[in-house]
Amino acid sequence: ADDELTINVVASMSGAFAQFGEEAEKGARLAIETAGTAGGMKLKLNLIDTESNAGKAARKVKSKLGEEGPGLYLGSTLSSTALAVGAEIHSAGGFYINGSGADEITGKKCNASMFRWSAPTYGAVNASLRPVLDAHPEIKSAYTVTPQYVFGEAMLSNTKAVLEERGLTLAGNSYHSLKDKEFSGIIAQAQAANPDLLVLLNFSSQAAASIQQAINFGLKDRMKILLVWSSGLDTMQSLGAEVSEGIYFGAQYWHEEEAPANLELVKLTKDKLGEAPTYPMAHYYQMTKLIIDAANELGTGDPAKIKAHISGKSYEGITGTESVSAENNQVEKNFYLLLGKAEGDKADEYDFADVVAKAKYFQSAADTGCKLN
Amino acid sequence: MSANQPIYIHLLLTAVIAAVLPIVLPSYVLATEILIFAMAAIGCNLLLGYTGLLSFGQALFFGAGAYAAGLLSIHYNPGLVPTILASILTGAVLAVVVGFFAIRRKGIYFVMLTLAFAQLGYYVAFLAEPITGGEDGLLDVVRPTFTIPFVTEFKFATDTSFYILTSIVFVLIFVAMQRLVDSPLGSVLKAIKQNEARAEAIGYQVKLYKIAVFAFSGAVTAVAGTFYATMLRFAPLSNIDIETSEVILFMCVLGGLGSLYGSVFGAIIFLVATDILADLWPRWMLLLGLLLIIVMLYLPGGLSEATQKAISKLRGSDIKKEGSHA
Amino acid sequence: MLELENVNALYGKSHILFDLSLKINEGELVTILGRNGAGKSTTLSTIVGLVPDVRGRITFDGKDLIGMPTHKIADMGICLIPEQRDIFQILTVEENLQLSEKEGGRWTIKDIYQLFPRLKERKTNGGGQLSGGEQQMLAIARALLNDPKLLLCDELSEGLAPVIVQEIVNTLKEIKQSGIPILLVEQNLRVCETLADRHYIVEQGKLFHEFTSEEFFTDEAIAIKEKFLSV
Amino acid sequence: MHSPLLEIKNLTKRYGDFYANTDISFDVDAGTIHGVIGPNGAGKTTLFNCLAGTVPASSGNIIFDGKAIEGMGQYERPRLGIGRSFQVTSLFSDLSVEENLRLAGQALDTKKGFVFWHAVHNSPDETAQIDQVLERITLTAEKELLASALSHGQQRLLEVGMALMAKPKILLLDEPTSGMGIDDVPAMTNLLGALRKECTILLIEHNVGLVTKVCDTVTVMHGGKVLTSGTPAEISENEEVKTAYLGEEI
Amino acid sequence: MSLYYFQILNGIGLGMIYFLMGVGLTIIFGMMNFVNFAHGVLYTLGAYFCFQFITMTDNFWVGLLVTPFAVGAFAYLLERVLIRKLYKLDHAVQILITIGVMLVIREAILIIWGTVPKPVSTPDLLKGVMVFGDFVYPQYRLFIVAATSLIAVALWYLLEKTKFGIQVRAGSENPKMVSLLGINTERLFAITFVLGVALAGIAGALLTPIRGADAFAGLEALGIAFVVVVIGGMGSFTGALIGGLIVGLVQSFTAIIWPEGANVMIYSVMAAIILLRPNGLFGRA
Ligand SMILES: Nc1ncnc2c1ncn2[C@@H]1O[C@H](COP(=O)(O)OP(=O)(O)OP(=O)(O)O)[C@@H](O)[C@H]1O
Ligand SMILES: Nc1ncnc2c1ncn2[C@@H]1O[C@H](COP(=O)(O)OP(=O)(O)OP(=O)(O)O)[C@@H](O)[C@H]1O
Ligand SMILES: [Mg+2]
Ligand SMILES: [Mg+2]
Repeated sequence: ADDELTINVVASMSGAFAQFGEEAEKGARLAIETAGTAGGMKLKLNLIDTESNAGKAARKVKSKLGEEGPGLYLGSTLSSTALAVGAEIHSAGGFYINGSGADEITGKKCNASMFRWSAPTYGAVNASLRPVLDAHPEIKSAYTVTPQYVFGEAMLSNTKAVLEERGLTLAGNSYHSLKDKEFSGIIAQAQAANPDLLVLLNFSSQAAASIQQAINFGLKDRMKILLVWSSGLDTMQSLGAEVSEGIYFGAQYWHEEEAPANLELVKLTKDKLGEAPTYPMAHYYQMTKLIIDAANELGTGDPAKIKAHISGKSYEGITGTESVSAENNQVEKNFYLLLGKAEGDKADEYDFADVVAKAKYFQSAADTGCKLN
Repeated sequence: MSANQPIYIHLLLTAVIAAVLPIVLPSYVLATEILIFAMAAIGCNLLLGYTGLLSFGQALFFGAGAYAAGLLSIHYNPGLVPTILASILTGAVLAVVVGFFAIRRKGIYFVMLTLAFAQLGYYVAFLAEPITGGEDGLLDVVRPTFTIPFVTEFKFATDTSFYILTSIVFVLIFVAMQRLVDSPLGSVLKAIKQNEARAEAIGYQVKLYKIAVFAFSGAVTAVAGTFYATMLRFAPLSNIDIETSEVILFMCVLGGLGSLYGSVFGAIIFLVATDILADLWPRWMLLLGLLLIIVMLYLPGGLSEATQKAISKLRGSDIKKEGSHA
Repeated sequence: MLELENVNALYGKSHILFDLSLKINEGELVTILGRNGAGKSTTLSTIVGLVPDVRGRITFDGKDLIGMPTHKIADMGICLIPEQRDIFQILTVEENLQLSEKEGGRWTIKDIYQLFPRLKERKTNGGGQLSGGEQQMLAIARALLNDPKLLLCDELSEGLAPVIVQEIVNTLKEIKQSGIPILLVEQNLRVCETLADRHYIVEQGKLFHEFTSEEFFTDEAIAIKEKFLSV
Repeated sequence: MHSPLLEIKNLTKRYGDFYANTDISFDVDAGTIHGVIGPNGAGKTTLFNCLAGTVPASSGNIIFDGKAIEGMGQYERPRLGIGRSFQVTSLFSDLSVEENLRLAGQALDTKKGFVFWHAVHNSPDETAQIDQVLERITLTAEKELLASALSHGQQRLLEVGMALMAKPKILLLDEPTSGMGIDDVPAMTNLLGALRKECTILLIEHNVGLVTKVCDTVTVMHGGKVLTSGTPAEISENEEVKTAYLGEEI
Repeated sequence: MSLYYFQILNGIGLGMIYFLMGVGLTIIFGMMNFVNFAHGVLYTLGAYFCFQFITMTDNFWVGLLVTPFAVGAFAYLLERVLIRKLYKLDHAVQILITIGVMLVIREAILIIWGTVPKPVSTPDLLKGVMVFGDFVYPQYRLFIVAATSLIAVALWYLLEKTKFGIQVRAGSENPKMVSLLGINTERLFAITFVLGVALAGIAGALLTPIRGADAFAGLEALGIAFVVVVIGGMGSFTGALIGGLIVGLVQSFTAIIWPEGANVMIYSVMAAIILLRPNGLFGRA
């Protein structure tokens, strides 16, 4: 109907990444229900379950585009899904924003219809590794654990660049495969290299498993540990305070951020859901809100107009001031470095960490290899 | 329904199915996916339903077809027919290799070998990231075109035209495979399923037949993979994972073993049901699991047999079955 | 000791036994004769509770057997040696024996090896690798070890060499002498004639005739044997 | 006068340390019915398995129709003219009687089984052959039935029928009457009598009456070895055979 | 201590864990000839039960000890309601139905405990590490090796040296005949199934301090368990032990040379072993 504006939310509701989808949906729903309408139209949420499978996601989005023409889409934390879905939406002329880890989205595979809210690997590594090194001048060498695919490679090369610039040595690197959950062999390699800092470049359940096992092996007493691409609150919840204490976590979002937009979000989640926002929840909320605000400002939900409007826009977001690069549609926002705290020091059940630093590091569009079309 | 009917009946029936699907379904894309998985389920049925070989590695052939077509079209774009031929060849060759090793063992060891090969394929495709795109999958797959020199070129760029193309290939493959199961080769396969030792004893080189049926199964499944990749313009790594094998197997069993129409209905019902369920409830896989249990427990012949029984009951026909409760 | 009264047995819709009545007394050896498919094996299966749908009355030592699970019936001492022998292929000969040995039973594995030296020779072999005859011996041995109070034998002599048949006949005699009643289903008339106290003839699931061993050679009996057993 | 159709020379079959067949040697003359008897576990079925290629012989030679066949695969032997039935019934139980026979016939042409482009179709010759075999094994009326629906005796006959479809030069029959009713045995006896005109038969039986009736020569096996060979009359007189196998008449 | 020796130690530690994952499967499969694709998710259930009991009682040891019984009780119910109907069916059918069971249990776990994995901390008693030269090895992993060794000995005795073991094997082949010998086969199978599943539960519980409770960990566990059992030979207890150790060592050593290829190596080793040794290293024919 003409008086309705549908926002399509792509999320992994079922399958191996269900833990993201569940939170993500809450975030999007929160934004939509709070706003109710946008640009005079009633907002409607259409949830697309990726089933944690990029092929399924692409097919479902394709079906939707076929049925309803170009529309507004957001979501997906998984690189493969975001890339595939993004290509479909672009060729149909829709609008798409996501929070995935794939640098190609605003790099080599960028296109005019596709935006990324999450900071790229470059930003994540610089914003988390540099402050750790600043805080611990005694660190002379680092060992990296890298998942062997595009995302991991990007994380690794950024890490190497920082280490090189600081004149530190890379004591070694272990790659691992998708779905591996046993890291004891790799941890033994890391032990043998005896570095001052262990940098984990994996994410999600693999990150949790590798940290947990590193700590079993007593590495926390022997070196500093940094998990660059954590999911923030839910990573810490699944590890528990005992494990996360003393560990550095890089995060796209932290609910204790004092930015006004975030205070508003925290209040909303507390009132409506009785919990603190996690990263998936928060960034789906932010992405949805971005679309709603644009529709309100434009008075239309036309994807082409929304793209043009958002590109180059600057606004107050949940991580402070966020701005969208007109060159590659990358949202430039803060990235956080957190330090896990002891159970006894927690102010409330969500207070797992202190913010050590937050910063924005972004490459120029040319450096990312993006040419918008 | 399918026992040795003349070929035009099958042509007609499958054409009707292909024509009706997009009318009753919300989108051409879903209908396309259904026909694609119907082909994959047919490939699986050749092995399990007709020969009694439970392959847990069908995803390997599906994925290989997708990569073969994807890579070929990205790098050379040779057009529709060469692309399909290449994927048939890839699927068949790969299946012969897997078959050659796997059929040396029987029972659960056979199942595990097919699974092991598929897993190997999965991790190899994952590690071969420069070629396959690894975890991100193979992006920007080009849809092959069909050129009639000096006359016209079909691009299949729209969902509708691509569906028509898929339907044509589906009908051809279905009819060819129906022919195969009704042929002398098909009769030997059924004999092998029933009593392998006896088949060998009366003079059939069972191993060769098993490899042959693997080749056909691999080829058909690879064609399905090819259409999947060209439909999405993307070949995801998940094509090769265990879940894909499971899904193909489930469609095949849901529809009914030993009936190609069953495989088609299996694909239709599975995909439509999962789409609807996934929209209703994030924990829909619980219902899927229950469905799987119920079907296997109470409709072991799958839907095709269940409907046949229901039809004959409706007709009130009293097929005499003398105490056959084996 | 065992008594069947008006027993009807059905497999699904197919009715196999019709109002069959027979009984076995203490210490008796009784045979059931009949053509292929007459229902002899079904009668035995019915007794041990392997047929799902049975009507009528079956009692053993005064206890009602219908509806009782097979293992309980076996536990009461009714021991069936089935037609297909059902040797455990994946167990060795010795394990097959160990499995069936009951503590305090009349026979021990040692006795069995004396009775069938062939089994001793093959004792570490898998059950699946035995020849047909060896399997038959093992099946009998197993039954004996299980300390039966009543033995039901289905076509013991099938596929056996004459010497072995002879040995088995001797064994059965011994068993009988030890006081265990036996219900024997046989195709081999000679075996029946040598052993039995009474004969039942079954045809198409109905009991037709009953003879004592003396009556078995009367003219009437011979005529009937010709009719139903085509000898 | 007869040239041997099948020559077995020093055939030995070992399972681990166990010798199931030791140094078996005998000839089977063309056109005869040759019985093989012996106590249970003597190694008769094992011998058949070696001849038919179901298991490979450990050593020794098998010469059939002038060709050494011990190295050939089981599937190749039917085409040379070796047909066999099994001691334990082994049919395609969910296929019709006719289909069982058709499959046995089709197997003779190596290529035919790989034809996938046209539907199954019997030539008049094939149909005639199937009908002829059906008649022989007296199952014409049961043609359309599933093999599993046959009675035990009928299944034994179908076993033989399948071996016949291959137009064998030699037929290996392993206890064709086992488990048959007393009234079915004459049917089998007649069948064997009729077959002797067409092919040589090697027959394992425990039914000594049948053996004496139909066999020209009998080989007695015992403990994996050949005890003796001779005419039925010679055999039944042989003391060694009496103690090892026949025993006293019951 | 050189890295290589250390990786041997670590490989053995891993191997014992994998043995534990595989042995329940091998008992159920080898002895009852029942293919249980739900084995992995029952392992996961063990982890969640353990988490639950620890949360309730605040005591790791209670969780560890109660879990096998709780999982066993669950297995008993499952056997009564569903599994006993499957013994007679084809392997293919068993596989598909137990995949269904796997989906149902996994989704139920997600409903009950939520989608975020649950952490369990190492018991205080075993928090420390053992020092071997330059290397440290967690005491808790040593504890696992010790505990699994004990379980292994007890199981070996039960399965190979008692009549129960023979009964179960015979029952897998021909339950009718077993009941003709006066043995209650229904009970026998139920006990075996419960035993096998309880072992999966123990594995899940023992591993929670290392892996936490993660609803999707079951598939990986199932994969490993199958590899272990197939390498060792279906139904062979010794096979499960050796199979587990082989997989552990392979994984541990690929960590030195080609860590990202661990899975490729494991599956290649498995394929190679089945091709060379048809029934696995210790499989019965
Ligand atoms: N499980 C079954 N389901 C249906 N019918 C059966 C079943 N078992 C046996 N029958 C039928 O019951 C009848 C009697 O069979 P039974 O095995 O008792 O005969 P029998 O006298 O033992 O014959 P034989 O001498 O061949 O062993 C046969 O017609 C047979 O087909
Ligand atoms: N696969 C095998 N492994 C080990 N031993 C075997 C195998 N097959 C057969 N045997 C042994 O070989 C011997 C001969 O068996 P075979 O089946 O040839 O006997 P047979 O003469 O046919 O006896 P029957 O008349 O009882 O059928 C037996 O002792 C048997 O246990
Ligand atoms: Mg009988
Ligand atoms: Mg034999």
